[in-house]
Parts: sequence; C-alpha cells; structure tokens
Amino acid sequence: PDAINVEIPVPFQLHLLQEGPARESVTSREELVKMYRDMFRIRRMEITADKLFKSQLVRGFCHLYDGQEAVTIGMEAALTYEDTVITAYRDHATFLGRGGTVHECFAELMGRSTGCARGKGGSMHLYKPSNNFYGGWGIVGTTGPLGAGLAFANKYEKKNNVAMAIYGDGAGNQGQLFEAKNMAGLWDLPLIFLVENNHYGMGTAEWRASKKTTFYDRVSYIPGIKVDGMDAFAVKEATRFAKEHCLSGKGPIVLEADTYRYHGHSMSDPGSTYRTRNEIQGVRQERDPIERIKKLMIKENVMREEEFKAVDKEIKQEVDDAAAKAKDDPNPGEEELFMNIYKNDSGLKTYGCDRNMVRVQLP
Amino acid sequence: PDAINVEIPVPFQLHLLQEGPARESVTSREELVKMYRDMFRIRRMEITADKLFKSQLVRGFCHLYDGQEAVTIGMEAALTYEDTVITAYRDHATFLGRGGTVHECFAELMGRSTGCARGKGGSMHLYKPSNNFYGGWGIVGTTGPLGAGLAFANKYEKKNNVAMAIYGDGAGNQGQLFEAKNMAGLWDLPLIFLVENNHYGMGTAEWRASKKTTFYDRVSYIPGIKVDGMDAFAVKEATRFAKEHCLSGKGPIVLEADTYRYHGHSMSDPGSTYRTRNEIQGVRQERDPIERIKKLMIKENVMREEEFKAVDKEIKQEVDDAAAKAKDDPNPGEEELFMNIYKNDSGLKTYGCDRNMVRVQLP
Amino acid sequence: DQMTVRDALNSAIDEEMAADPKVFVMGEEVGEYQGAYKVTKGLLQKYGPDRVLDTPITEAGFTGIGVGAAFQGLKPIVEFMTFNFAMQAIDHIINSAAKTYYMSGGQISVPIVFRGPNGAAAGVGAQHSQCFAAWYGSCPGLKVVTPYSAEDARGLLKAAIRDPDPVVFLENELLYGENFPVSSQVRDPNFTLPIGKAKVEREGTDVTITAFSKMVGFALKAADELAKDGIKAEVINLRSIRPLDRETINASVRKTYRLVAVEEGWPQHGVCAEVCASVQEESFDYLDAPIERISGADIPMPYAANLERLALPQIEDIVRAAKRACYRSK
Amino acid sequence: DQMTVRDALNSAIDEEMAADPKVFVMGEEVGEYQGAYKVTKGLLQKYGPDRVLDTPITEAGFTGIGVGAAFQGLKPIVEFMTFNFAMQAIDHIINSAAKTYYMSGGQISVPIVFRGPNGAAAGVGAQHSQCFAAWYGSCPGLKVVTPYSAEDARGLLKAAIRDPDPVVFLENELLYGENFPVSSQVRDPNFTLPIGKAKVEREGTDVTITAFSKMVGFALKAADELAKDGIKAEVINLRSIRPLDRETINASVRKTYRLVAVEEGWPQHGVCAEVCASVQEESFDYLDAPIERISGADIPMPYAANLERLALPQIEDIVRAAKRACYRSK
Ligand SMILES: Cc1ncc(C[n+]2csc(CCOP(=O)(O)OP(=O)(O)O)c2C)c(N)n1
Ligand SMILES: Cc1ncc(C[n+]2csc(CCOP(=O)(O)OP(=O)(O)O)c2C)c(N)n1
Ligand SMILES: [Mg+2]
Ligand SMILES: [Mg+2]
Repeated sequence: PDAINVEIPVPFQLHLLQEGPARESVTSREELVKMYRDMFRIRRMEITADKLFKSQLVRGFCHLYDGQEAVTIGMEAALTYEDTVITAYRDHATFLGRGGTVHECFAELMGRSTGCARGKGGSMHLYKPSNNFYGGWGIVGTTGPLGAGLAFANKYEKKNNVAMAIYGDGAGNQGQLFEAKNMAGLWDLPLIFLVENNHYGMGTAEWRASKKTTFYDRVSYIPGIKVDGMDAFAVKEATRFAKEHCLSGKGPIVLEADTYRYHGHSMSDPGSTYRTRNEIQGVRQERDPIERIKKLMIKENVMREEEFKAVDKEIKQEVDDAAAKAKDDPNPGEEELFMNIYKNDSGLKTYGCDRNMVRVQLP
Repeated sequence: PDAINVEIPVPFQLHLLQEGPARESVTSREELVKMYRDMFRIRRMEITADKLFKSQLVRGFCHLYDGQEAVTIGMEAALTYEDTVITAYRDHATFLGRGGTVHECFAELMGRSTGCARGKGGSMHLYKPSNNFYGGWGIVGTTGPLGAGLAFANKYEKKNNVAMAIYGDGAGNQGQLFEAKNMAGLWDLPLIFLVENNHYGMGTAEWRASKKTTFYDRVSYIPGIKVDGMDAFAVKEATRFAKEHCLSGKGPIVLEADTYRYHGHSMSDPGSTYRTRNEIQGVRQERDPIERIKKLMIKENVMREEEFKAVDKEIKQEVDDAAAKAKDDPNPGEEELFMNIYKNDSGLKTYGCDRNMVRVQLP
Repeated sequence: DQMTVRDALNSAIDEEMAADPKVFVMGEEVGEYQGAYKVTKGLLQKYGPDRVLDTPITEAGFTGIGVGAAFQGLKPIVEFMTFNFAMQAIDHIINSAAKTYYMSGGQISVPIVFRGPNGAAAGVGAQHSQCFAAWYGSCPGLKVVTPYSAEDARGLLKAAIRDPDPVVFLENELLYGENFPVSSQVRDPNFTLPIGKAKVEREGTDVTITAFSKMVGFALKAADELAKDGIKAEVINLRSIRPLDRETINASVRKTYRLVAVEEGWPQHGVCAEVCASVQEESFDYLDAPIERISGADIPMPYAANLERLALPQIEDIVRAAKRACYRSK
Repeated sequence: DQMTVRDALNSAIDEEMAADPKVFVMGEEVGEYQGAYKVTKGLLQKYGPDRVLDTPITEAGFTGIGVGAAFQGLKPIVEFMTFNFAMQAIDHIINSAAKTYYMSGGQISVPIVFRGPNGAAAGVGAQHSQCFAAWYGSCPGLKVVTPYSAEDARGLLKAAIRDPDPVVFLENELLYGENFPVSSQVRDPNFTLPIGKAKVEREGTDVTITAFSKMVGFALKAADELAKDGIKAEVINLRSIRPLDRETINASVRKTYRLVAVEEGWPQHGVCAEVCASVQEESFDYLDAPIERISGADIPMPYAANLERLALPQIEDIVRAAKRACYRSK
C-alpha cells in the first residue's frame, strides 16, 4: 500500500563478490520520516555541540559528525540493537543511532553526572551497552580488533547477530586492522568492517596517507563493497547485504562508505587549510544526505515544505532543551572520583594526589 | 669461455608485474664453487651449532637455518655489501652471507668476547654493520619497518642501493608489515621485502595462521614475485630483478622464497609433532638446495665426487676448528657489563644488582 | 605431595574452563602445539578449537579481540608466549582493557586475564628478558599478580579468571618445572587466593625481605644463610603487585625495623622503589636503617652467561644487603 | 625577553636541521598541517618534503622506520601527536632503539629523538592523559628528558638531537603557549643543556621540592605560598628523568632535611617513588620527616572538569605536604 521504492543511483563497487546489494530499496512513509528526523537531529546536535564548545561548556576534543549522517542512519536501518557496534571518537551520532539521547550526549560532553558515562568519559567515550554499543574509542585503529572481539563473542554465544567495527580512512592503514582481518577471516567471524571514508584523517587527504586509496578492496581474502555514504538507503542496503553475508557463515566483509565531514577534524581545526571551501560547498550542495532524503520525501509526497519547517523547529527545540537541561545538570559528585576503577574492588585501597590526605578504601 | 647457463625450472609467480626475472642464469665455475662451499659451510655450521647446544655450550634460543641455505646465498649473489640487510632471529647464515665468520658466530653463541657482538647479543643478535648487516632481531615482524628505515636512509643519502627486510611466513601477518608496506609504497623506498616462507611459524602451518597463504601478493599496491627458495639461482635472479626494480625508482617489491627448515623451530622443538617425518624427508630428497647445486656442478663437470669429498672435509674441519677456537675463547670481562649502554655516557652513573656495592661511573 | 607450577597453572585453567563455559584460551601455539611451555597441555583435546584458539603471531590483533570479547561478558585467557611480545599489544591492555570500566562510568567491565612468562629466562638476551611488573603495576584499572609457588599459581590464576576486572598474570619460565608441596586444600577446585594480599613465607624478627616470583625462592635461601649468622629474616612473597599489600609489608617492618626489597627487573621506578617509598611514608619512625634495594642491574640483559649472572640478583646480594641493614643501627 | 615553549622547540629543531643535514622530522601532520600543535611550523617550507615527512597514522610502522634510519646514521626526530599513541610503537622504542647499542656490543648506535606531548592536557579523558615518564625512565639505553621552561625546551631538545643515543623527549601540551624569559645565551644556536642534570630553580633551606614539566611551575607557586609562612622551599626542576640527577637532589635534601616529590603521573612505581627510594638510600640520616609524594590520583583520568581537577596535583597539595614535612621533626 504505502511501500515506496527508492532507487540507489550510485552503483556499488564490489570486491570478491559475484552479486551486490539491491539497487532499489523498499521503504515506507514512517521510515522516511524517522530517517529524516534522526538525521536532522544529528545535524542539530552537532551544530549545537559546536556552540557549546565555543562557549566553553565542552572541553578537550569534540569531533563532529555533520555531513556523515547517512552512514549511521542507513546502517541502523538494517540492524537491530542485538547487533553490536563499536566506533572511534567521532561517536555522537553513532550513540544516537544506538538509542542514546541528545541529552545524555550533551551531558557527557559537559561532564555532567547525567551523561551517558556519568561525565567520566567525555565526547570520545560514549557508550550504550544495553543496546550493544560499546563506545567511543580514542585510539585510532583499535576498533578493528575490538570489533572483531565483539563478533567473536556473538559467534561464541551462537547469537545470530553481526558486529560492526567502524573506523576512518586515516585509521585504515593501521596494522592492527590487517591483523584483525586475518583472524576474522580465519575464524569466519560475523563482522562488518565499516570504513567511514570522509577522505581526510585530520589534515591529511587520503591519497597522502594511503598508497591505495580504496578501503573495501584492501585485502584479497575478504570481500568488500563500496557504497555512497551520503545515501542512507545505499548504506542500508549494503549493510543488510553484509549482515546476510556474515550470518550465512561466509565470514567478515568490508563496507566502505564514501562520505564527508563538514566540520574540521576537531574543534581546534578550522577544517579549511587542507581543503577548499569550494570542495565543502560542493558536497553540501550536491550530496548532502539530509537534503537528498528531503527531496525524495517531497517527490513522494511524504511531507510538504511547511511540514518540514515544523519538524525542523520541533527538533531544534528538542536539541536546545537537551542542551539547556544538560547545562543545568550537576557535575558528578566527588565520591565518583574513586568509583568504577574496579568492578570487584572490595577491600582495595587507592590514593588521591595527596596520599596522606586522600586514601580511599574502595567502595 | 667458461660461462655456464643454469636453467630455473620452477616458474616465478608474478604479482602486478608484466615481466619477471630471467628463467636462465649465467654463472661461472668460480661462482658455483663458491656457492657450494658457502652453502655447505652453513649446513655444517648449523649442525655443529646443534651439537654445541646439546653439549650446553650454547644457551637460550638457537634457531637453525639448514634447509634454507639457497635463500641467503642466492640473495647475496645479487647484492653487494653496500646494500643493506636486516633479518630476524634465524640469522646465523645471513650473518655468514654478509661476510661474518663461523668463528665469530660460534663465539657469539657461546657468549665469548670474540663473538660478533662481544658475547652480549647471543644467537638471535648477530650484526656486521661494516658490511651493512643490521642484525639479528628477536621480535617477530619488526624487521619490516626497520628494513624500511634502512631503505629510507639509502634513499635519503642518495645511495644507489637497496635494503632487504627479511621475515618469515609466521611474521607475515604482523600489522606493522602492512604499515611499512604502505609507507614504503608512498615514499618509493628502494626496499625488498623478503619473506622466507618455510611454511611453519613455530608449530603452526601457514594455512592455520594465514587466511591467505601467499605472501608475494598480499597487497594490491606493491608488486611481488614468488620464487623457489631451494634454488639459489632462482633467488639470485629474483633478487637481481627486484634490485633493478627498486633502483629504477619503482619503489618497493616483495619476494617470497618457498623454502624449508630441516630443524625444529628452536632447540626445544623436535620439529616433528606438527609435520611428518615423511614431509621432511621428501624435501631433503627432492629439493635440497645443496644437493641441487652439487648435481648441477657434476653435470657441468665443475667438480667430481672426490673433489666434493675433499671440499666437504676441508669445510668440516674449518667449522670444527672454529668451534674449538670459540670454545677456548674467553668470556667477556666483567667490565663489559656496564659498557655500551650509551654511546655518549660521559658522567652518567649506573647500578649493579646491589646498588650499594656496584655503582659505576660509565666509562 | 608435590605439584609443579606448570601443572598448577594447567589445572587452574582446566578447572575454570570446566566450571564456566564463558572461559576460553587464546594465544600462539596454545592449542595443537600444547603451549610453547606446555602450560595449556591437553586443553584443546578437552575443550575443542572453539575454546582453545591458536592465533597468528599478531599480538595487537588478538589482544584486541580478547578485550572486545570480554566487553560482552566472555572470559578470555590471553596467553603471551612471553610478556616481551605483549609490548606490541600494550595499548590494548592499558587503553582498551584497564581504563574502560572507569571511562564508561561502570557500564562495561573487562573480565580478562593476560598471562605468560615475564622477566628473564636463561640466555635469551636483551629482547626476551624484560620484567613488566612495574609498568603494569603502575596502571589503575589493572590488577597485577605474580605467583611464586604452585599454591600461588593455582590460587591466583583461579582468582584471576573469576575476577571481573582485567588481570595481568606474570609467570616465570624458570619456575614452570619447579615442584612445590601442595596441601589437599590447594588441590580443591574451590581453592583461590585473594588478589591484593601478600604472604609471609617465613617469619622473622630482624629484617624484612620482600620479593615476588622467582626471587621469593632466592629470598628464602638468603634467609637460610642469614639464619646461620643468627639473623632471623622475615620473607614476604608479594603475590600481588597491584594492589600492593602495604599493610603486610609495613606490619613486618614495624616488627623488624629493617627492609630489603628484591626484584629481578630494572631498579628505576621499579617495584622495590614503590615498596621503599610506601614504607618510609607509613613507617618512617620504625626504620633503623636505609631500605636496601636489590634488583636487576640497570642495563639491557647481556647474553654471555657470566655477564647475565652479574645482571641478575643472586642470593649473596640479598644476604649482603640484609647484613648491611642489620649491622647498622640508628 | 620572552619566548614560548612552542617557539623554543621550533627554533631548536630548525637550527639543528640547518646545522646537520642528517636531521629530519617525521610524524603525523608535522608537514603541511604545520604540526597538530604547531611545533613544526614552517619546517616543511624551509626544508622540503624529503626532510619533513607527513606519515600515515601508523605509529608502529613509522617509529620502526625512524629507528632503522638511525641505524645508518641519520638523525630522525619522530613526533608523536601525543605519547599516548606511542604505546602502539613502544616495542620499537624499547626493543629496537634502547637495547641495540648494548645488544650489538657497541656496534650500532641509535641517534633518534622521540618527542611529543605527554601526560594530561585539559579535558581529554582517560585515553589521552597518561604520563609515560616513569615507564621510559625505567629503561636502560634510553635517555628521558622533560622540559619545563623555554630555556629547558631549547637546551634539552638541541642536546637530544645531537646526542648519539635514543632520547625520549616528553613535552606538555599546556606549556606550549607559555612564555618564559630567555637570555641571549639561550637564544644562541650553540646553546644546549646537559642531559642528566637537574636545575635548582629556586634556592631554599627548609624543604626540597622536586618536580618536572608542568609541575615545576606549580612547585614554584607553592614555594611562593610557603614563603608567606616563612618556609623557604628549594625547588628542583629534574629536567632529566633518566639519568636522574640524584646528586643534586641528595645535596639539596642534605641541606633542607625534608623532601616533597611531585609529579602528574600515577604514583605507583612513579618518578616520585624513585626519588624517594634514592634519597632514603643515600641521605637516610639527613631526613627529618617522611618524604612526601604528591602525584596524579591513582585512577584513570576522568573527563568532568571537577573530577579532573581532583585527579591532578594542585598547588595547595604541594603546600600542604611541604608544611606537613616542615612541622614534623624527628
Ligand atoms: C594511534 C593514534 N594516533 C594518532 C591519533 C590522533 N588522531 C586522532 S583522530 C586522527 C585522524 C583519524 O582520521 P580518520 O581515521 O580518517 O577518522 P576521521 O577523523 O576522519 O573520522 C588522528 C591522527 C590517535 N587518536 N590515535
Ligand atoms: C612479537 C613476537 N611474538 C612471538 C614471538 C615468539 N616467536 C619467535 S619465532 C616465532 C615463529 C615465527 O615464525 P616465522 O616468521 O615463520 O619464522 P621462522 O621461525 O619460520 O623462520 C614466534 C611465534 C616473537 N619472537 N615475537
Ligand atoms: Mg577520515
Ligand atoms: Mg616460518
């Protein structure tokens, strides 16, 4: 009845595969509305995080995801929360995709006790293990082996689920990824390596860091698919295909999502010294993932321009409210300092900076 | 006049190359005699090292090279001492190939002051920097980046020489090798990755450790050649080809030498639990690198059976003498304990186990 | 009744695997080869390849896999052929395992054991002889234990496997084949030792000697020597480097007034330095002599047997230091 | 006349590159991006891409390449974006760089500098805040220096680059932008500081405070505070962690009879523990009070600002400890 067919215009590029994902995706009004809302929410969240940082409410690093929305939203459209996900430090949107809230994210960014890691993690370390989201990792390349470990656990426990190990193009040269790929291959782990290729690792364009600038076909013993990462449905179909591949016992697979980050690498990077403003503008105008879905929805009569206005306004308000609430939330109590060092800490002692003042029997 | 043509029976396998090394090698009586002598010397040295270990004159680890002789001898036939070489712990023969003596090797194995590292290195840490041999490394995989560094230095100094980074099949999955390959590729380093594929990393057959069991074609952006590592001339021609490739500015290349170790991994490994005696015997009978060259020399009337007997006897004596001499050599003096920690150690202090007894102003 | 350290470790793993299907073993040569040092002998045959995994020689990769599996509640035992090779994986041990429970505000615990031989064996040279007790012991979030006897090995390893936090378990190759008397209590499948508690191996009143791993044996022999001269040494087997049992150490020093701290590793920022600092902090007024440190020499490990001997603490070093401490009074 | 630590480091590298064609720089973002923290600003433009190499994010690989290049006599300066990431490469720093001169019996030296920010910055969380002074400082074959001021930064970095041995050079991100007075002598291209010598930053008679890197500034401020109460603190800037200048520290304690050791890193097996052990060994009879350790709290670094502050030593901690030491007498 209200099934909508969405064409995927950019062909998938396949590596060691006879057949690829479907070039047409079947969706519904509900899914389109949800996707739009979810992507727009991410966009607003990241823009607001930028502001919060600039008003010094957020400290340290803050890696924003705007531009890349279609990757996490497309991926989640093909997964369930029983599948496991791990990503690097550019993790705000991934957290949202896994069921986290904007408020929990902002609260974490501001170091509040209501943050998703009780203020102890920070921007790079968001988690939601209840929905199988295992962070949020600051060290480049580590999510490859860690993700393989998550896949290992799924297989060991005979769960019918995949793990997603997400990393960037800059991370893509890290040796431990090759180690993880080899073992994932040997052990047929149900693992999807997802490379978010936004074409820059900090200020380094992919071709300056990689002798080979594609990532889906890096090794000749694991199949891969390159997908338009600005097209949520392309990512959805690729993820669905990849998940089926893994769960049919064929072992790991690599997805490379061709995407783009609008912001600089982190807050100290203006993001415009190593690439032209033209380049950024070009992507915004021609490939923006939110505009794309909006156009589709208008064409398919899912929502009209005024309705979008209303939705946008509503979500802006939601995000602003979340920021305001997080701002007013309390910092973690001082007793938190010595909590969560160990799970089994009965009887252990630890020390504060002045060990003659602060000696704590762990709680 | 006395040029001898040697056919290379096993075809080279090529990766990302239009043309491969020559299938015929031109040699001379002198070269053949030298090769035979050098290989036979290695064989005797290793067998003698085994005995020395069993009579407890050698301690710790002792990784023997017998069976693999053609790799180092073939390689050296195409290199000069201006080219740089680095290898792992199975380094006795590589040291000899680089101009080291049996006596210096044995003395090092026995921890004598006359050893090539003055008794401080041990079996895994032989060096001859005067002939550009930089060791002898105990940590698997590290020779990839270190060798790339040697190649980097050659290029930086505009020397017309290559570096050889040697490692094993077991090492071949180490992530740092992929990191080194990427950078060597990006920077066009004159570097030959030489994989001595003896098909086992300790007790693990290659197919149990590697999703992909070939090494010359591991990455799609660096060319490679697989060569019969039991055929010294095949290795020689492949190395010559690879060196020309590098020095013509085409960047790094991978050589995989298909070879075999007769001994166990190290002295504690009988070497017969994870492979059959039949397998070992088969290689000995059909592919032994010394027998191969001997047959060739007999066919080409270079030496007769009696002459081989005489040469063998002479070399056995040479090796026995070296062992006897090393056995009688002195241990390093106690003052050596605190020497060579730093090159510039003027004025620094250091400590022995009892820091109140032994406090040394470094020499 | 005797047991080797190897059998103690092997039986500990075996029993915990039998008791908890979430426990599995991974590492180089742990399966078909039965362990480079045969610690995992028989386990592949008993528990199959899904629970005893031979890995490629890729420490960073398989350590990360172990840690990731632990996030989801599996209980990996990751064997390093020696801890020297764990340097390739140390980022995962510290940044992925040790810090996660804290960083996640207590949401993700990491029940994993990293084990293998640590420190100097015999004649294996500079790259294969490093002691990592002090490095790992410095890192909050990790627990670091190091057994001496078969009792230690069994009790601590079983405790480590059951523990919900990451435990670094430092063995000593030269102890694997040593036999120790064990009681029936130690043989009981329910036997564990508390992580964080030292053991007074021998009581004494004149000088305290702290040691761990192989050096406990040396300290006990030194105590025998000292007894001949009428000096009664109390020997403390630290067992746990982190948490360090400062109570037991300080209580002993408050009785003996003198302390010799022993380790095989390098001195600077070593375990002895910490013992020393902790005791002078807490028992300053009790000390009758400077605390003595006996440690590995401050050099890379030489290969030659005569130099190697000089580079490692010997019984006579401990005896000499103890006497120096005893013959001095304030 | 003033100079920032950033400019001090930049000019040191610049001058040494100008003086010696064997010196080159490699690391992530050191070239086109001008350095993640702009320490290498302008060098690519001046020396070109053969001598200023942007690397991929592959620490193990490029560190190994640097070490290999040093074997042949080149003098690489390897920048780590922060030392946290050097954990991926630590095997090459220890096993390939530090031990080689010894293992090779003095045949192969490794003239390389590993540098970058170390320890806690502000609000960067548990994985980006570790201090590695004690780890590297434990390892014979390495030299480990850590500057506080612009003078230190210039003099020690120039010395490190000229040194024939591997030097770990630990900077602090929060100091990069700080201005320090510098003399014309410090600006001289020939200016170097000796590796292994501490600097008495402020003389005093009542209590010694040792510190390094950012904590030197805190110690100096604490000394100001203490002066208000009539306590004259002597502040020692360690400058070099290995070799550690035990002479200067002990000489000071033999004058003041009291010691507070300060560091930002974790306490167990830390630099303070070593200072403490060394002083009680050598100056036992001079100590009028237990040596006080002020260090980072024994926890992974929390993100929240209020917790982070509690996790790092503050000036008042140093003041309090110094007073405790002074008001106590034997
Ligand atoms: C091992 C390691 N080295 C360096 C860094 C510093 N660093 C953080 S992010 C980054 C760039 C990564 O780029 P990419 O993988 O493409 O991810 P993106 O930021 O584009 O999402 C670098 C160099 C780090 N965190 N970890
Ligand atoms: C990083 C590291 N891990 C493990 C070891 C232990 N080890 C030494 S040699 C070896 C096998 C290597 O096999 P391969 O690379 O095929 O070389 P081969 O011994 O066959 O010459 C192993 C696992 C080591 N030395 N370094
Ligand atoms: Mg990127
Ligand atoms: Mg092999």
